[in-house]
Amino acid sequence: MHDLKPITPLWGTVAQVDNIGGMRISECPDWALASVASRRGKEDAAAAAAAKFLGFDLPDVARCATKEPFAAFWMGPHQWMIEAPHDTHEDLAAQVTAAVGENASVTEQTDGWVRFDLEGPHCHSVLELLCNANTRAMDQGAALRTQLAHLGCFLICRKTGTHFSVIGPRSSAGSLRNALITAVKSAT
Amino acid sequence: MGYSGFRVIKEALTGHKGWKPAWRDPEPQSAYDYIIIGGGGHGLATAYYLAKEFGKKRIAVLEKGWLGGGNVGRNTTIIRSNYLLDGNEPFYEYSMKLWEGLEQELNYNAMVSQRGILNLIHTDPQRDAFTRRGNAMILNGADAELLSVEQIKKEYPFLNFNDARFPIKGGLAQRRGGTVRHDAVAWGYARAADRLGVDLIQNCEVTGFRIENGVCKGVETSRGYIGANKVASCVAGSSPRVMSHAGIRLPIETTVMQAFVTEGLKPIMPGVITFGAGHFYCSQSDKGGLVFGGDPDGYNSYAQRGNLPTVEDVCESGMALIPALGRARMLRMWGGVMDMSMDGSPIIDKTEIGGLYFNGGWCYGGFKATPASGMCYAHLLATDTPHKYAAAYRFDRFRRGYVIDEKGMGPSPSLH
Amino acid sequence: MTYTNRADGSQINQPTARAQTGAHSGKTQVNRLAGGQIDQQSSINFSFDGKQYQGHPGDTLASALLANNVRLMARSFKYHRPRGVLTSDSAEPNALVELRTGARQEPNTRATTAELFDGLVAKSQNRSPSLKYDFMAINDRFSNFLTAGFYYKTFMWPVSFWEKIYEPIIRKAAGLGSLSLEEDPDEYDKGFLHCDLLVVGGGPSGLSAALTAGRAGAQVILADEDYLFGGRLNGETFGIGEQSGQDWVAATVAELHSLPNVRCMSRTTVNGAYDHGIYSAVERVSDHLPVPPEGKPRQILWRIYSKRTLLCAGAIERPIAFENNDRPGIMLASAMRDYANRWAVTAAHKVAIFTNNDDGHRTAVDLIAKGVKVAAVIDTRADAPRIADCELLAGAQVIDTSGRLGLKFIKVRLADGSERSIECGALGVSGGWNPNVHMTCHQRGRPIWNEQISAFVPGEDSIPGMTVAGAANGDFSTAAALETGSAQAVAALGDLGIKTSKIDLPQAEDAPVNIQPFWHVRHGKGRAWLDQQNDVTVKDVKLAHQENYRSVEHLKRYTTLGMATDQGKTSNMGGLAIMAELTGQSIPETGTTIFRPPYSPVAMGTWGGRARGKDFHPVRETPSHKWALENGASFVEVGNWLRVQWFSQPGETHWRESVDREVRAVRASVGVCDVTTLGKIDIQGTDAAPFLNTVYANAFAKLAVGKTRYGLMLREDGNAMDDGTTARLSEHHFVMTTTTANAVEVYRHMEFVRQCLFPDMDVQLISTTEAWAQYAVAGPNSRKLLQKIVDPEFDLSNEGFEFMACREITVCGGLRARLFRISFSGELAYEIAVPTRYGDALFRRIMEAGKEFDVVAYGTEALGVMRIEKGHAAGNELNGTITALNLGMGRMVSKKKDSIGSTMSEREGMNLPDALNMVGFKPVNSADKVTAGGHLMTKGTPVDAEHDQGYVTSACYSPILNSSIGLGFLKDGANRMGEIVSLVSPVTNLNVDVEVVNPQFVDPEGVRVRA
Amino acid sequence: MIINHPLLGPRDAQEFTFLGSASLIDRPDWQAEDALEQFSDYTYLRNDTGGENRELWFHEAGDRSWLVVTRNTFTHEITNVEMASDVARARGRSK
Repeated sequence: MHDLKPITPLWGTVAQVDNIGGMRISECPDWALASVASRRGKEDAAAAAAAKFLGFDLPDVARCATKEPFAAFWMGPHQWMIEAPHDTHEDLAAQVTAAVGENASVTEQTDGWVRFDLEGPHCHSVLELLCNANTRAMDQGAALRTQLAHLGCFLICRKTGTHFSVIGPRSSAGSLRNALITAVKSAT
Repeated sequence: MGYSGFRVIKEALTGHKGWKPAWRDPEPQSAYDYIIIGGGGHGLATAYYLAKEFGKKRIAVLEKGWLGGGNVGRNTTIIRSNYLLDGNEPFYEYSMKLWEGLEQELNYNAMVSQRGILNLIHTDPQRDAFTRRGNAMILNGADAELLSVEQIKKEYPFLNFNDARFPIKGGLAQRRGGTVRHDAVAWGYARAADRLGVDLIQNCEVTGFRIENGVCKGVETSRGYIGANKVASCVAGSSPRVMSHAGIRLPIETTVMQAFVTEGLKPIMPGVITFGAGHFYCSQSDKGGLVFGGDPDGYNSYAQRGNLPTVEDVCESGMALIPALGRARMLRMWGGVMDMSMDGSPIIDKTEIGGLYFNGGWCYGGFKATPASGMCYAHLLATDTPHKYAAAYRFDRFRRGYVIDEKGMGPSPSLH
Repeated sequence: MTYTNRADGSQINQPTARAQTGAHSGKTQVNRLAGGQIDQQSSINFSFDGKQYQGHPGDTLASALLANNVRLMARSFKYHRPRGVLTSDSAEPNALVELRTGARQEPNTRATTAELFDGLVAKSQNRSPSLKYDFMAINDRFSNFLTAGFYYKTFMWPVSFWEKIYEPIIRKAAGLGSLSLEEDPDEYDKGFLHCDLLVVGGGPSGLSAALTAGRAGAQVILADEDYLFGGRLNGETFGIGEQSGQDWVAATVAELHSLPNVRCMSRTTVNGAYDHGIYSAVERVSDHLPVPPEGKPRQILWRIYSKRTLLCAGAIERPIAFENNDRPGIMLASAMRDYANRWAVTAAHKVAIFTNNDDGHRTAVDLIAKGVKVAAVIDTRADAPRIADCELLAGAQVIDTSGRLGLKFIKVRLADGSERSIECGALGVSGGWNPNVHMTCHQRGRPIWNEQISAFVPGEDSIPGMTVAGAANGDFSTAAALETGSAQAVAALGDLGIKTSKIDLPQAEDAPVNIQPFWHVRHGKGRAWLDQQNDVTVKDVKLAHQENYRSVEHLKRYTTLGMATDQGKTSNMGGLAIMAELTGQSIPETGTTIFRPPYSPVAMGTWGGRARGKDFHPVRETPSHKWALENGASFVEVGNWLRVQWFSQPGETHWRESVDREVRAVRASVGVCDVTTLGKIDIQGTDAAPFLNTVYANAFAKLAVGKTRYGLMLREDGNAMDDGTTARLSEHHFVMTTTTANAVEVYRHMEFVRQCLFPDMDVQLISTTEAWAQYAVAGPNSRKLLQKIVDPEFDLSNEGFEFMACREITVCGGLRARLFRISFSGELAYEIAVPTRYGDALFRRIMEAGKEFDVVAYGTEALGVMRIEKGHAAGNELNGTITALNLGMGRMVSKKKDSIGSTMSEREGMNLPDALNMVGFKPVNSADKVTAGGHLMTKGTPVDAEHDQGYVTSACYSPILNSSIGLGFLKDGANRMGEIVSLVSPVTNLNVDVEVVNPQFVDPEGVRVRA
Repeated sequence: MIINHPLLGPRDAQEFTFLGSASLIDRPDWQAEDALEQFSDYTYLRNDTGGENRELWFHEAGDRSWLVVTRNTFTHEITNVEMASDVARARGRSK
C-alpha cells in the first residue's frame, strides 16, 4: 500500500461543503471515473460486456443510469463515463478493461474532474444563471455536457428539481466553486 | 466648387443656397473604358486614382445600393500600418502616407486623426512577437514604439492595472495610427471622382458578365448591359457572389464581423487600444461614442448581423480590460460582411479571364487600406502590371506556397 | 403601496391604494395633481443639480421634477439648447442625466425611466457651468455655420491645425454624460430562460396574449420594460369591461402570477432578436434601489430561448416639426397624458395641444378632467372634430414658440391665415403613432407602409418565429389590442401543437384611427427640430437633399438623424417624410432605416456579467500549485493555466538569480518541474497506429511498445501545427502529449481526422490532461532520485529503461504511475505521472527524497532557458508560418505515407534554396544581449526591410555558457554557421553582432540524455 | 443560433466550434498524378456564394461530434444537420 496522501480538487484533505440560502454545494471527491468507448464493429459486444459488469444497460443518449455501486452516463457516440465509489473502485479503469477486453477502449478519468453536487429547492434558479441547459426539462437521469461559467462540464440530474451534479475540469475546481457560490447567493 | 472655412461662412450668411450636389446621378452610358463594380471605399478610391493619377477617362462605378454602403460605412474606422510581413507592411505604410495627405488631396475633411494605436502585451511570447513586428515596421519606414506599463498607465490610467486576470505587461504603439471618419472617406472620394468625370451609378447591381473567348466584354446589370474594356470587381464581402458570375472560385469565404458603439460620453480614450488577452479593441469617436469590436463571429454569413456569443465575448473582454466601462451603455451593434481570404491577406490581381480584374480578400482590415488599395488597383488597371507595393497580392500565391499569413493561423478564414 | 423585491423574477410594484388627492404633496410640488398610480401619502427625497426635492413612490425622476416645476432638465448635443422631457418612457431623446455619484455615476440615464428612490442624486450633463447658464449655448447663435456636415467642408487648412487645434476642441465638446472612470462596484448576472411563448410587452395585447397562453398551460414569459404592467393603460382613463383599466391590469397580472407556467418579468426589456428564437433581455433588478442588496446583481442579462415570440411592444407617438419645437414644456401629447393620469403631474397649469389626429384630443380631455387649463387644441385638420371641452382651432398650426428656458407662448397661424399668440407653459404634440417596429428590424426585416394609419408596420415574417399584435402591428385601439393579442397567442401555440382558443374579451375602447398625415409646419426661416438630441432640423434634411445625400442611409449619416441614444425612435419618421416630400417620392419609396439591437442601450457591465477582473477567465491550477505557493513561486498565465515562472529563495533579489540557480542546479544535479499543463490525449483502438501515422508527419506505425517518439504535426497547408511526444503503452494504446497552448486545437483536429476523414478507423480519443499530475525530473541525478520514488521492481538502469522508454509502473509502495524517459532540457531526464489527487504528495515526496542531491523545483523560465540551450523549438518558433524544413526536420516528413500536410509542404515557395533555417545565435561581444524579435542583417548591408535575413524567436541568458544566446530563423542558415550577422532591434535600440551557431548549444551529440 | 444535433436535439451554437466548408471532408488522394493541384484547390478554393452552405461544426462543449450543418448564409436558417462521420462514409471515406 502506498503512502501518498490524496487531496481533493479544492486542495483539502476533506471535501468542502457550503450551505447557503437553503442550498448545499458539496465537493464530491470520492468517486472513481472511467470512460469506456466501444471499438469499431464491437459496439454490441462492448455494450453486453459493460452491462454484465455494471448490472444494467449502458444508458441512452443524454441519460445517466444508476444501480449501486455504479452509475454510467452518456458522453458521446459510443462513449460513456462510469462512476463508482473511489474507496472500493480506485482501480475502476482496470476493472472495466478486464470486463470489456478488446471490445472497448477504457481510460482512467478519475482525477480529470471535480464533481460538485448542488442540492436544494432552488436548483433551477441557480443553474439558469450558469448554463444554457433547460434544467426544468431535465428529469432524474438526464445527463448532458454543456458550458458552465466558461467551463465544459457534465450536468447530471440525480433527482428531479432538487439534486444536480456538475462535473467539471479538476484544475478549475476553484473557479467552478466560485461560480456556483456566486450564483447561489444571487438566486436565493 | 471647393470646400473651405471661408466658403462655409459665406454660405451660412447667404442661406446655404450655393451648395451643389456632392456628386451627380448620371444615367449609365452604353459602354465605358473602365467599369468598377462596387461603390465602396476601395471602388471609389480606385476610380478617383484611375482618373487623377493615370489620366483615364470613361470610368464608371456601379453600386448596387448607395455609395459608401459597404464595409466603408460599417467599420470601426481604424487606420494603422502595424504589420509584420514583408508582403504587407510596405503596402499599409504606403496607405498610411496617403491618408496623411488625403484631405487636401480630396478637398474633403475626412477627419484623419492620428491619435495613435496601442496593442497591449500580456505575455512574454507576445512581447517577443510584438518586438519582431515593431522592428519590421521600423525597417519598412513606419513608426513603432514599445511602451512600458508605466508609460501606458499615464495615457490610459483607467485600464485594469489592479486585479487583471491577464496583467498588462507593455504595449506596442504606433503613434501615426488612429481613426478616420469612415463615411467621409467614401463621400470624399466620390465627390472628387465625380469632379473628374467618373460616373457614379447607384442602384445598379451587376448580375452577370459577358465573356467572349475568355475575354470580358462588359457587365449585365439591373439597369441593362454596359460594355467595358476593363471590368474591375471591388466588392469585398460580395466577392464570391460576383465572381461566381464569371465562373471563378476564390480563396475567400464571407463571414460576419460585428462592431458596437456606446452612447456619447465625455472623452476618456485618447487613441485606439487593443486587448492582447481577449477579443476587444476600442476607440472613441469625435462624437463621444466608444467604438469597439472584437473577433468575427466565426461562421460564414452574408446576413450583416451577428449573434450573442460574440457580443458577450467582446463585452466581457472590454470589462476585463476597462472595469470603468460598467455603466457605459452600448447603444447599437451591427455586422459587416467580410471577405476573409485563406491567409488573411488581400488579392489585387488579374483573373484568368481577359479584361476582368479582382480586388478583395481584405478580411476585416480593408478600411485602413482604402487609399493604397485604390491606388494599386488603379495602377494594375491602367498598366496591367502590379503596383510595387501590391506585388505580393497575387492569386497564385496559394498554389505556389507564398501565402502571407500574418497571424499564422493557416487556411481557416475565420481565424485570421 | 408595496414594493416587493425580486423573488422569482415575477415582481412588480403595484400600489395597494390609490391616493385621492394631492394634498400631501406639499408646497414644493406645485404641479402635482390628485390621484395617479403613486403613493402620495409618503415622500421621497432626491436632488437634481444639487437642489433638494421631494417626490413620491411610483414617480420617475422626470415626473418628480415636473411635479416640482422643473421643466429644464438637459442641454442638446450640438447647440446646447435648453431641453425638457419629450416623452414619458424609454424613447426619450432629451432628458438624459447623470444618475448617482462616485463609482456608481451613470451617464445618459433617461429621467423618464429612472425610478425615484430615497436619496437619488441626479445631475444635468453636457453644460458648463450650469444648466441655466451654459457657455456652449453660444453654438446656438452660430447654428447657421454648424449645419449638417459642415465639418467635412472645413478645418482642412492649415494642414496641421486639424489635429492640433480643431479636433481637440471638437472632441472636448463631444459626448453627453461622463464616466466616473472608477471600477463599477455593482455585480451583474447573466442567465438563460426557456419558454414556449415569449410575450414582449405587458400592455393590453401582451396581457391578453399571456393570459391566453398561460391558461392553455404553455410555458410563458411575459416581459415589460416598465415597472408596472399595463403599458398605455397606465396613462389612459379607459375602462375595460366593468373595471378601470388599471384594475383590469391588476386582476390580470394577479391571475398570471398565480399560474406556475407563467413568468412575469417587469423592469425587463427584451432588447434583441437573434437567430433561431434567441432573445436578449435585461432585467433591472436593483436600479430602483439606492444600492443592490448584498450578493445581488444590479441587472441580469437574460438569454431567452423561445419557441415562439409575440411582439406586443405598442406604438410610439411622433412629434410634428415646427419652429422652436424643442423648448422645455413641449412634449408628446401622450406623454402629457401619462404624466397627468399615471403620475398626477402636469408640466404647467395652462397647456395647449397641437395635433393632426383624434388621439391628441384625448390629452385635452384628460387634463381638463384633472383640473388643468387647456388653452386650446390646435388641430391641423380643417374638419377636426370637437372632442374636448375647450377652444378648438381647426385647420391651425403652431408656427413658433418662445420662452428661453421653458415654454411661455406659442404662436398659432389660424385657418384664415391670421396669427395668434397663446400663453401656455406646456404643449402636447401629436403627429400620430408609429408602431414600435424596432425589434422586427433586428434581422434586417423591412417594415411596410400602411396608408390607413400613415405609418410603417412590421413586415411579414421579419423574424422567424415572431408575430406581432396590438399597436405594434398597427392595431391601435384597446379592443383591437386585446383581440389580436389573444388571437396571435392562439396561433403561436397552434404552431407548437398546443390547441387553445381565445379568452373571453371584455368590452374596451375601440376608437378608429382618424389622422391626416402632417409632418412639419412650413413657415419662416427658423429651425424646426426632428432629432432633438443630435440637433437635426428640417433645414439639415433640406441641405442633405440639396447636396444629393438623398438615400435614407446618406441622410442619416450626413445629418446624424436617428443616430442619438434613442436610435431615432421619435425622429426617423419625420426626417424620412420630409425627404420624401423633397424628392417627390412616396414615403415607402424613400425607404426605411433599420433599427439595430439593442432596443434600448444596455450597460457594458450587464453584457460582461461576472467575467471581470480575476474572474474574466477560469483559472487552471497545476497539481503542485499549493506547494509552489508555499515555496516562493512567481506565477505566470499560460492560457488559463497558472504556471510557476521561478521559485525565489531567500536573498534572491532579481528573477535572473533564481532562474540561473535553477538551471545550474538541474544541469549539475537534478530538478523538478510541473509539466501537467502539456495536453495529454489517450489514443486507443486497433487503428491507433495508422491514425498517428496520418496526423504526424513522421512515421509512427513501427514505434515499439514501451517506446516514446517525438512527433511533428502539420496543418494541411504544410506548416507546423504542434509537436510533442507520443508513447506506445501497448499495441493499441498510445498516449500523446501536445504543447500547453495547442491542447484543445490538436484534440479537435484529431477528432476531425477521425470522424470526417477516416470514419472507419478504429480509434478512440479522450483527453486525460488533468487526470494525471506529470512532473519532469531532470538532471544527471534524476535516475538516482527517482530510484527512491519508483518501486524497486522497476529497473531504471540505462539498459533497463533506455532513452525514450515508457512504462506503466508503481511508486511509493504501489501507486499506479507512468514513467517516460524523455528530455526537454537535454539532460538525463524523466517525466513521471500519477493520478492528480496524489500529485501534491508526490511533488513533496520528490523534493524530500531529492534533498541529498540538492534537488530544486524549477519553473517555466528555467525550462525555457534549458530548451533554448538544447535547441528545442517551442511556441515562439512554432508561430504558424514555419515548416518542417525551417525547423531542420524536412527529412522527417515521410514521403512514403499519406500524412496531413505532407503534400502541400512540397510547394515551391516552401522549398526555396534560401529558405529560413532554425539556427542558434551567440553575441560576438559576450556582454551584448540577444533580443527575441530582433531582425537579422548580413554584415555590411543596409539596415532595412529589403535586406532582412530573418529574425530571432527566443533568447535568454545561459548561465551555463555565461552568455546571452538565442534561437531564430535565418535565410539559408544551415549553411551559414560561423558567419557574423547583425542583429538589429530598432524598437529596443539594439544593433549587435552575433555569430550563427548550431542551435544545440549544450551537448549537441546528445550524450547526456542517453547517460 | 441553435443547431439541432441529430442525437441531442437543439443545442446553442455557442457550444460548437466552426471549422468551415464541408468540402473539407473530400480530402484528395495523395497519390494522384495531380495531387498537389488537387490539394491546393481543396485547401484554398471555396464556393461560398451565399445561400445554402454545408459546413462543419464541432460540438466542443458537448459530445465531441463533428456535424455537417446545412445553413443559409443569408438568413442563418438551418435546414439539415447530419453526423459528419455519416456524411464522410456516404462520400466514400473509410480508413
